[in-house]
Amino acid sequence: MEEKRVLLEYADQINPESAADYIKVGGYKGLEKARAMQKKDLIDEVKKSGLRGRGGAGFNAGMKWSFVPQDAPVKYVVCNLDEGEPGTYKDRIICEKNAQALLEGMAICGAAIGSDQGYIYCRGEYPFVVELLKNAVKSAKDAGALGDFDIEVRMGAGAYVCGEETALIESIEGHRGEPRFKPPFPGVAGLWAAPTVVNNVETFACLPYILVNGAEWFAGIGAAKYPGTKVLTLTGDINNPTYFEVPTDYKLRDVIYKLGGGIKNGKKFKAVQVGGTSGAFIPEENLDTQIDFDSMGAIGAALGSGAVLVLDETRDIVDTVARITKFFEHESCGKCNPCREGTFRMCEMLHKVNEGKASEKDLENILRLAKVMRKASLCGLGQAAPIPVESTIKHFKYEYMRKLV
Amino acid sequence: MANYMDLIASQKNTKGGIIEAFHAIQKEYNYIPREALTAAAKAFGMSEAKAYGVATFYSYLSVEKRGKYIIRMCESAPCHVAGADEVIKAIEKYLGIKTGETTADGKYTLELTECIGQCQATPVITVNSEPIFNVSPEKIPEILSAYK
Amino acid sequence: MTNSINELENDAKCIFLIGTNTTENHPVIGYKIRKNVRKNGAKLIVADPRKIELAEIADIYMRFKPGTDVALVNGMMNVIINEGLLAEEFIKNRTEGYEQFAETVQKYPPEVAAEITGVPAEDIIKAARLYAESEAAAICYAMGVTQHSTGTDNVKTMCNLALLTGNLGRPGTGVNPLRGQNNVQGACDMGGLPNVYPAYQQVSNEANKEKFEKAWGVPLSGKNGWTLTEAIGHAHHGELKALYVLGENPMMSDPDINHVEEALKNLEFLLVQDIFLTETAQLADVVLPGATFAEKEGTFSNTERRVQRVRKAIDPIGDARPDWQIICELSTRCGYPMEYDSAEAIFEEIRTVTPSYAGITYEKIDATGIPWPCPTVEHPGTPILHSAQFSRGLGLFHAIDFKEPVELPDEEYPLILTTGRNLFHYHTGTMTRRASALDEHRPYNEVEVNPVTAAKLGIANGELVRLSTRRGSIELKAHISEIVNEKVVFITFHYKEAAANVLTNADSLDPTAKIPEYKVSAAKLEKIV
Amino acid sequence: MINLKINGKEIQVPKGTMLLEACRQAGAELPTLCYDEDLRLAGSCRMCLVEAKGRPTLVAACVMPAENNMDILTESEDVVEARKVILELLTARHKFDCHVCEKDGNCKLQDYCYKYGVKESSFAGEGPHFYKEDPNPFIERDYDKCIMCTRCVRACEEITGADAINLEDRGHHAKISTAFNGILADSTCVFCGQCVMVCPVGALTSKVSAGKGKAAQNEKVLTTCTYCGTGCTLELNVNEGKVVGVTSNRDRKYSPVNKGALCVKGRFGWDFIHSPERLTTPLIRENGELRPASWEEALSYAADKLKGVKEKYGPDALAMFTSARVTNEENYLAQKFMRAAIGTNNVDHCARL
Repeated sequence: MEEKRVLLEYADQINPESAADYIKVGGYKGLEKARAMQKKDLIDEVKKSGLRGRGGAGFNAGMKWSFVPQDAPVKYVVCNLDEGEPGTYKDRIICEKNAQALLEGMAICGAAIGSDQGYIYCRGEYPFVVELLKNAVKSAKDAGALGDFDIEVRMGAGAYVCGEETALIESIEGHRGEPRFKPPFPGVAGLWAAPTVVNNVETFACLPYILVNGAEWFAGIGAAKYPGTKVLTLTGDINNPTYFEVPTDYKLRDVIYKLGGGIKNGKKFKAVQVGGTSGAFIPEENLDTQIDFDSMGAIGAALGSGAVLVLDETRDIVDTVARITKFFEHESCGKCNPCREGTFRMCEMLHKVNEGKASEKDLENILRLAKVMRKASLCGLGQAAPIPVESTIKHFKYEYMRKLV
Repeated sequence: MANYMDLIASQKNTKGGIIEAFHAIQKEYNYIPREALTAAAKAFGMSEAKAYGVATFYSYLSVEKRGKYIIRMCESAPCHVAGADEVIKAIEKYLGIKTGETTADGKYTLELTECIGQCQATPVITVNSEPIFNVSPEKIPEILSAYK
Repeated sequence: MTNSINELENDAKCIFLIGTNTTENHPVIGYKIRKNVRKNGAKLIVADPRKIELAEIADIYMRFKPGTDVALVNGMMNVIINEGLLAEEFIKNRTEGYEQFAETVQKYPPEVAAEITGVPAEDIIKAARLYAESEAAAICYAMGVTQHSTGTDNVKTMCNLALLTGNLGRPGTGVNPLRGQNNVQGACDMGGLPNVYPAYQQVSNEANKEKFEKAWGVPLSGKNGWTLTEAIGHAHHGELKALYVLGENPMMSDPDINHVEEALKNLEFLLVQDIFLTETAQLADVVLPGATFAEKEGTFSNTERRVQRVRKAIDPIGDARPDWQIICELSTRCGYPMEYDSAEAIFEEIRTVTPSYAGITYEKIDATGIPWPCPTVEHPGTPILHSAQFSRGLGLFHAIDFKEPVELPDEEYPLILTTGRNLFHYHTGTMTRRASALDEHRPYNEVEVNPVTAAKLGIANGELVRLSTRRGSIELKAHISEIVNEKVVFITFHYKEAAANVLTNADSLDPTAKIPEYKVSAAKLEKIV
Repeated sequence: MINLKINGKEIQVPKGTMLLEACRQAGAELPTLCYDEDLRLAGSCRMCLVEAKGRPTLVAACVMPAENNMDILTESEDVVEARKVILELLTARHKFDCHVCEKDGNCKLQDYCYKYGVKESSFAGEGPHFYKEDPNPFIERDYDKCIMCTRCVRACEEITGADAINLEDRGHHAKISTAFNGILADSTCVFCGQCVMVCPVGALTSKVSAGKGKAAQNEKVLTTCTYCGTGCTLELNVNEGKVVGVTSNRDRKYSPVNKGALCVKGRFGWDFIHSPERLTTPLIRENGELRPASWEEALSYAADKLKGVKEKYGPDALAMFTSARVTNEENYLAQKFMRAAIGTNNVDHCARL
């Protein structure tokens, strides 16, 4: 099987900052078309394409836009470029290869909801992407490609939780990046309490192509319920640790063995974690699953950010998960009790297991805590933090058992 | 060195832009001096306590003086499985400091970071946000000696 | 207050603070004003010689020269009239005296007011517009307005401003004096004044006199008595022979303490009833131990006229007694028997002679206090005065010209001394200086002095300095701060060790209210060598 | 109106009603730590979680508006388990010294641990340790007891507007702090103690009351503050016949002016009541010195003197300064005394001073 490049079709062939380059390969035609449409028709078109958020929740983009009250005087389009999931860098790649498509996508969203102000919130780890995007915005503005639509680029400062849309909004407002409770959802009261659409880079970048080629074209690519392509980033014990754009009906096994070139150093496969550090660990037996949102959901995993971390047979699962719990302990914002204290204690207990000091009782406590974190945390961070723990205890329990006292 | 008041003033019209102001201050000073934080808080109509809360929330902002070169070692899972632990030890040994510390000469500060999104070339470190790919314990002396 | 406190949090769209350092002297009201500004976006105008805390969040801050209140507000009203921002209907229907008033105000274009007050004309214009154009604007003031030789004029000027813009009788408006003491409102309501019986019934009115003679069963004097400041003067001159002081401390609170001391020592008999051996009690012939608010039943009336319960929590300390019991005992021994079973029994009598309190009972205010007037038991009380008409019918404009304070700085005493309170102490410090935490936190007096003035005098922050006026001098620490300008110094009057009223002037009284000009004395500051 | 089911009971609430209130109306009182009706919602303690059938996660009732057809369970197995785990997480870091804690018996953490049978934490481990002495005479800050409900931060910001404290750091390192984690005296704190008022545990307590009586043992007497003219309602806390502290009643009905908010004087300035300098007996000047006297002696002596002056010089040679600090009843009697008993209108008080 081959890649299917939509977003990355002209990767390395055009200057991503240059609106002129982008226009040469057909750019900004989608926006032109969008602006000629009635808002409702535009939203319907996007709905019809079946485009779903390429971030965490996989929500239908057009549907999300339709919740925005049309009569609000001020509305915002916010791009989430805070891809903090370890092992993920696809949004960076999209920006580095095709930044103008992102800008065009945001402007299309602006046209749909009636907003003339966009924000891109770029993670602090990517200062060079911030520069690139600022140049790209200038180029597009100078070329008149964006019309009245303005885009401001803001830089985060090292907080994974800001990938959560309401935390991201808080951060743009200059606050601590603590998630808000929902409702109200950003579509109703988001940035500076105005209706706000937050989508990630990949979602926005799909829009020009949907507009140009039509909703049906897009809906026909990949999995029916989660159509389009997905950019994946492969890391870990894999021969080709790089990025790929694939249709969403691609199978996990093919990602690893075809595109990824199989396990490094001729070793055997042990597990793969998809969707970044908050994803579930998937054993060999589930490798024939399609990568689309729903298929992954069916095996208790998630496509998430599209990060694919492959572990070979020699890897110590408990050690890896212990490290992952440290990540969440470090990145919890501290607002809600289950996450602030839970990530801390989870990390403590996992390290206890990893150091061979834990008992079966501890393992019970770990599962008890995991369940409550998943059900009781305020935002997705705390809800997802225990997933790697639970999924590995489910699929690789023997690795834990052998470390108990 | 740019005056922090000017740096703050340059962001004054950025709505809610105190974090942008902090970035601008840090770019010059490598940390946020107390007076600068107080001035930024005032400029953005925020209490000093709240501005301090913001500055201490984000890993990349610091209210404590740091070295000229801030070395960050990524320790997220992809780098972890690629041997980040060994690299950290090598850096600590080379600089003679522990993670979180600054060398006595004020030149280097060593911090850990979560994923910096350069996972095509693990393990990765950054020096003043510039990523350096595929590092290994053996390469550390050569890499760091370039930062004088 | 014509209006209620909570309107400052919820209803006022613009608040004009003049001569009130609200966050320190009425902290809880200060919170409410700040909340209204921050949360509801209410506009705030602060006029004060000191750059007080609330000036930080004010839309307009006017640092005016102490004692120039009339000129400042006349300047604002000049703008309001000339820009047509006045409430014509309101003036027509509900006021009188406008013509003459307007004529006087014409003498104060903003440029002239600026010249007198030191506030830039554009700020006066902006403040005038902001106040006049707001849907509901409230004026709040405190002793900064009243403690002047022109105190009465100042207050009338505030009333003029409210009348001119129709900012009376509606929620969020009003002329609102913030009273400095827990029951200063009640003491006035109860007739603790030389010219009125309870509920402000003039003693000089024959009908009133008859009413009270009937109620109290004795003939009464129809002659106005002396005010406190007058009484001190009469003691000095020997016309006052005996003084009964209940819970007051003129040796700290009255102007020119040395003068007060001479006066009190000149008395044949001084009786003091208090909870501590105050500076005044130390001069007494007899001292009677009274009870604190924790040790007795009763009511206080707050600055918004709300009558609220005071409840006994503990028995009086030692042999101390509730003050009402002491007065009864004394009266009985003086040949006029007073017998009440309880504070409530007294209140029941108050109701019969005090129309504004007639409808209030202990039962009704058991949970929530009631703002008077409350004429009948069915009446819910009156949070907002003057909604339909003024007590005199039509609201009266007063034509008021600016007058300079009595004692102006000169070569020898080049600074203006102004006095007041800080957050941590209360009045003469009788209670707060003996409250362990408060006194630990703020144990000594300080003089606030501008950095420029301090530099000129070679004074360092925290240095002990001498502050003098024509009356005397005190030594205290310098606190260098831009809260005051170069020409003004500020001290509090809480500290007996460096008592502010050693310095103040007993001769600069307001002719009507007899209030001393605490806010303006000519002073000099010296380094102690 | 919204129709929903709570614990099987059909109820109707106006649109916009939060589940917390809806549950209350249905007779189910939910536990809360971060919720405070006067402060903006946080939704962070997660104690008021309820199960909304059909939803994958539990919902925090304080921040979730009631929706039509919701089917809510307030004490389901999952809900109770979540509350227990949260309590165990909090107790894992909480310094337990209830026996000497000022809040003993009046502590929400204690109450909920009791209610949910949390005896010890399954998650007890290391720290964090945040205690740092704050040298001020008013407020004890023991963040080793803090449960991070942030009510203090919100009260400081929203009630008082002092903005002295906020959060520092993040995750489990997060703590309540002034700018640069300094002391309150160096911050914008005005020591109003609103933070003490809203703290549900023993993290913030009054230093003035320390050791004088545990909150739960004190009798509370509702009264009116003795300081400025605002007329704030407060509660004198009485223990063994002594005033040992001041708290406030936050019900508008009982605290119409201040709704519980006080200033530093009202909340912490009460111990003059028991000052050793209090006058406890009448005094009479004899040979230039004041000496103790009985009431009978002092009153008779004073009355004789007053009568003597009146007889000799007439009633207008007498005057009285009544007080802006005593009660209405006392002021009434004072002026009545001067007018009726003495026969002069020479009565005034310090209204002007």
